[in-house]
Amino acid sequence: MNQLVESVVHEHVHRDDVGAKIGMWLFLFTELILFGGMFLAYAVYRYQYGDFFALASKKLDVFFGLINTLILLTSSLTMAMSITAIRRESKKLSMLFLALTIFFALLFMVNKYFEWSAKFSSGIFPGSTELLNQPKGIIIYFGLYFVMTGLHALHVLIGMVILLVMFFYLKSDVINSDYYIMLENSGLYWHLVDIIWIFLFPLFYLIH
Amino acid sequence: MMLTDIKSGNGHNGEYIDFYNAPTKRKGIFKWIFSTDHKRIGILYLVSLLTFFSVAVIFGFLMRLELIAPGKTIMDPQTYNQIFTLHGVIMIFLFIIPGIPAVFGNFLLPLMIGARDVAFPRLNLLSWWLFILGGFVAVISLFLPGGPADTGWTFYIPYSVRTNTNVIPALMGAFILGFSSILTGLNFITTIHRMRAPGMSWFKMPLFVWSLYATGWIQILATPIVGITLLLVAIERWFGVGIFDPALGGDPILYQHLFWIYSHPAVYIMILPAMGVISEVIPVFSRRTIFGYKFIAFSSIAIAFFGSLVWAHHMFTVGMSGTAMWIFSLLTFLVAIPSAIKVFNWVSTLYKGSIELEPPMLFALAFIFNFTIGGFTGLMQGALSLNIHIHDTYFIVGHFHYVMFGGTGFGIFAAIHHWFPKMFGKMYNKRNAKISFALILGGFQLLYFPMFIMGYLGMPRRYYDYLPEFHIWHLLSTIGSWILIPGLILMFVNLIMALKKGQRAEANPWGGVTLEWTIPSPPSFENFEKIPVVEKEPYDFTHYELGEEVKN
Amino acid sequence: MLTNASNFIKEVDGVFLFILGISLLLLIMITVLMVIFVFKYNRKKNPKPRNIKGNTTLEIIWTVIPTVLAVGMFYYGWYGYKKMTAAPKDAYEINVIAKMWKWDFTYPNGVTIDSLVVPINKPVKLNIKSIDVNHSFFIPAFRIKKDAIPNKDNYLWFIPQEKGVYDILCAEYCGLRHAYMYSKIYVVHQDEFDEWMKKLSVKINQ
Amino acid sequence: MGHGKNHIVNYSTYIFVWLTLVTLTSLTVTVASLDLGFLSVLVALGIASLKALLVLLVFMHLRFDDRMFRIFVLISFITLLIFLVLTFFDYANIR
Repeated sequence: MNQLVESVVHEHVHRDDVGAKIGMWLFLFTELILFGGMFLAYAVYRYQYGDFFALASKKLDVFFGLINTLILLTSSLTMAMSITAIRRESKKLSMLFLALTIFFALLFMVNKYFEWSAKFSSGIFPGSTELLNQPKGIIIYFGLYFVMTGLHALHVLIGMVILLVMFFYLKSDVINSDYYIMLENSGLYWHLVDIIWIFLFPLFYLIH
Repeated sequence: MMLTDIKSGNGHNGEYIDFYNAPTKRKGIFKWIFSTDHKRIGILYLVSLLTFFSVAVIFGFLMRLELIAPGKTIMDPQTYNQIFTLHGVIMIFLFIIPGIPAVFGNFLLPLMIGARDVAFPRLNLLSWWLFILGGFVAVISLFLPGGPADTGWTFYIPYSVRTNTNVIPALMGAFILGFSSILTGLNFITTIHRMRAPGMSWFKMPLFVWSLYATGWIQILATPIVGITLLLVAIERWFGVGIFDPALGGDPILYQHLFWIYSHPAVYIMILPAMGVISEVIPVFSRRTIFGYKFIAFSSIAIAFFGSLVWAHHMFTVGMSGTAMWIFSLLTFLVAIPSAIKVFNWVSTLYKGSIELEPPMLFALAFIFNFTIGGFTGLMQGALSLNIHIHDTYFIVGHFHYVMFGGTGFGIFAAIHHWFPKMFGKMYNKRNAKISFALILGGFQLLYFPMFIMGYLGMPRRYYDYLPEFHIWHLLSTIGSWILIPGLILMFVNLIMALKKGQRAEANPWGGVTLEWTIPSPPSFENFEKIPVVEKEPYDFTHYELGEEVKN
Repeated sequence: MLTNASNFIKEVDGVFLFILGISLLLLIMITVLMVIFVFKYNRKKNPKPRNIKGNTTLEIIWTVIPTVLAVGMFYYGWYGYKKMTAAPKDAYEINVIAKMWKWDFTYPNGVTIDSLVVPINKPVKLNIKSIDVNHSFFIPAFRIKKDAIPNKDNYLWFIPQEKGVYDILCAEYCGLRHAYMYSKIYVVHQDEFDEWMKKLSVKINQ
Repeated sequence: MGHGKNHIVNYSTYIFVWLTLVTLTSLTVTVASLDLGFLSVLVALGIASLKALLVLLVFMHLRFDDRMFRIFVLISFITLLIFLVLTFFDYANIR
């Protein structure tokens, strides 16, 4: 009887890396569409309140946005290199790249924290009297700004946690040069977070 | 209900233990709620869905009772508004959307494609847990001060940011349920891509599998939109960010767009799997191959695609641009065509068959009838000038229930009766099943048909009270509910009795030819002792044509 | 049905009867075929089925014919709707304000009342606004409806063609007293209308 | 298909892509300071799309994976695009 359970359990966890990757991509599409809904809202309001959006976007610091863009792009690089490293059987290097990725993610969050606190201390946050006295277009711009970058930051946080777990998996050889699909999938997630930011950056910081 | 006899399947070699009795590490209820076996999860869903269904039926019954006469009958307006909201939220998010995929998809998909399980069994269990969590969150407001939401299941802005009832739990519940639905879809798509038995090419898949595939894509590509939309409403209520609140510059119509971008395709999440069920049931009881297999398969994909492009036909009276009006109207009419193709192919499948009117077949034929009426009244709403008149009236309520209850609901009942012997290894009393079918069908018509008439006469929906001229129609409708509900009760009692006292079911009681009928009822834990190799077409009934009886 | 209360009845009821006719025809065809097949090919009478896999000609026929019908239905509906949007320039304009749970009608001379009085056979244009949540202005007898949405200016127009009193209902759910957000429209002769208007303005001026 | 058999991307490829991404970023910031009117939105979104494409194809291995993945990604982006375009049929005409 135990043999039956064993064989069945084994059957259930049979490995299908391609299947796992399909699942991950499908999940990424839901994330994409989730943000897509907000991009849609952004597009509609930008169409309606274009001038106010231009006005409001001047209140954001392009420097913060630019730095964060570069940080995320670099983290994507180290993420991708971490996968190449483990596949080339250099575990140490892979761990180093992954640690760098996590470090960049942290840097992104620190930067975000300073950016948001600057906004908060100048009285701009959802529901603040300062903001409510502004024209409607500006209220909506900042509404979208906080919600979209906020949700993105939440994804960065989740990504950090996932990458941390991957780091320990790497360390304990759960992930190795033969079985690296988990790392690859985490990487896919991380790159998607990057792609979202690639669009958020010009939409909020650059377009005047 | 557990089978103790090891050999209940016929023509099966070797040791066979059905999945109920398969040895597991856990005991009692944990054997179920922590099981990653797709069959157990399917049955978990069945039980939880039917529980929610019963609750929502009770709410529906109370609504009909209130509407039996003008003025106050049994409840005050606030209660009525909350009850129709709960009825909608529970029926939509907790019964019909998960309905067939979660119960029968889970149970049957691996069996039909010759796999041992779905691609991600643990994710599958997580979906169920999310479903229960979402359901819990959605109905928790019943017990909170302020009571459940009174917004209607559509949560239209700005009312949903103004009302003082507990809207946020309902929103969060729907959000969580959305993710449960997404994970199911994701799981099924991956399963269908990766786990088909050797030889089962795309065009050898049963049509139910095709419909699950099409549904999976809608679940993945449309559900996140409503997820973010409902989340934004909640954020609007918490922080007042202005994205939807018109007082802060928000656009209530944008909310409607975002809501219906999901919620219209969701209608196809509800109906497509039911169409898949019908495509399974009809050939089996006609004992012949399905007419136009590829056309039915592709029409599922076409419905999924076109169905995603027609959402704004829910908004023809909000004052959209002229361009949007005609584009969405035209697309709406086009989506009717793949549905029509399906209906014609099903009817043609009866031609020169060898038809036996067993309970599943009765429900399937009633599905075609109801769905056709629902479809035609849908066409009426697609016509712009007519839509203006019947929008937001009981005509819509009638149409919706003809498609969702008369269609998907009957599809679910057909599926329950069709696969009950496979799931539980017992056969129900067919005569009682037929009586319950007659009551359900008759009550259904009396309950919902008057809605078309009073709708056309101008009875708006979501009304607690109404003008005296509508009395007779409401009265008839309420009487219909008194026939329908006993029918439902009889059906469920009959099935529950069958679990206890029913005769043991054979492996293949109906003479089906898809893979799930080749294994014993109920299936063993592993489903297939050896993964089958598929050579035949999915609906190969030629042995009947040659006069042979069923072979397993 | 079959009244002449407004100028849109013909289009709306016309497209309804058109689709209803086709639908009934097809529904009867489908149902009768199902019943005939079920009886004729009953297992007792017809134990041996024939496996017919399909017929491409038939598939094409029942794709093309519904497509043609559907496009026809679309056109008919769109044609009627276009008339509903084309308010004549000389239409008599009345402002409608929707609020929980009441309709306010403001006439060109500034008079505001809670029910609508209009002269017969003259185009009337209603400018519809909401000051709180969504509502929908609905006169079933005239086959017209338009949502009242905050931050949005909507309008509808019609020509009342029969004297009488008709119901105005709110069709978009708007909360507690949604079902009681109810008013009436009085369609009267031009002379009656003028006299009534005069009386009202005197009243207001007092 | 199958694990272990697909292409291992070189570090140098990644670094080259990263350099391109950084260049594009500085380009978009530079362009934003110019006043191109209506075009500025298009240019900014165009550059962003190019960057996203690079990330998708190289960092996310789409270029080296099975064709099915590219089709999937295309389907989901097209869906999103359709949602956008159809919604704008309502907005672009009336205001």
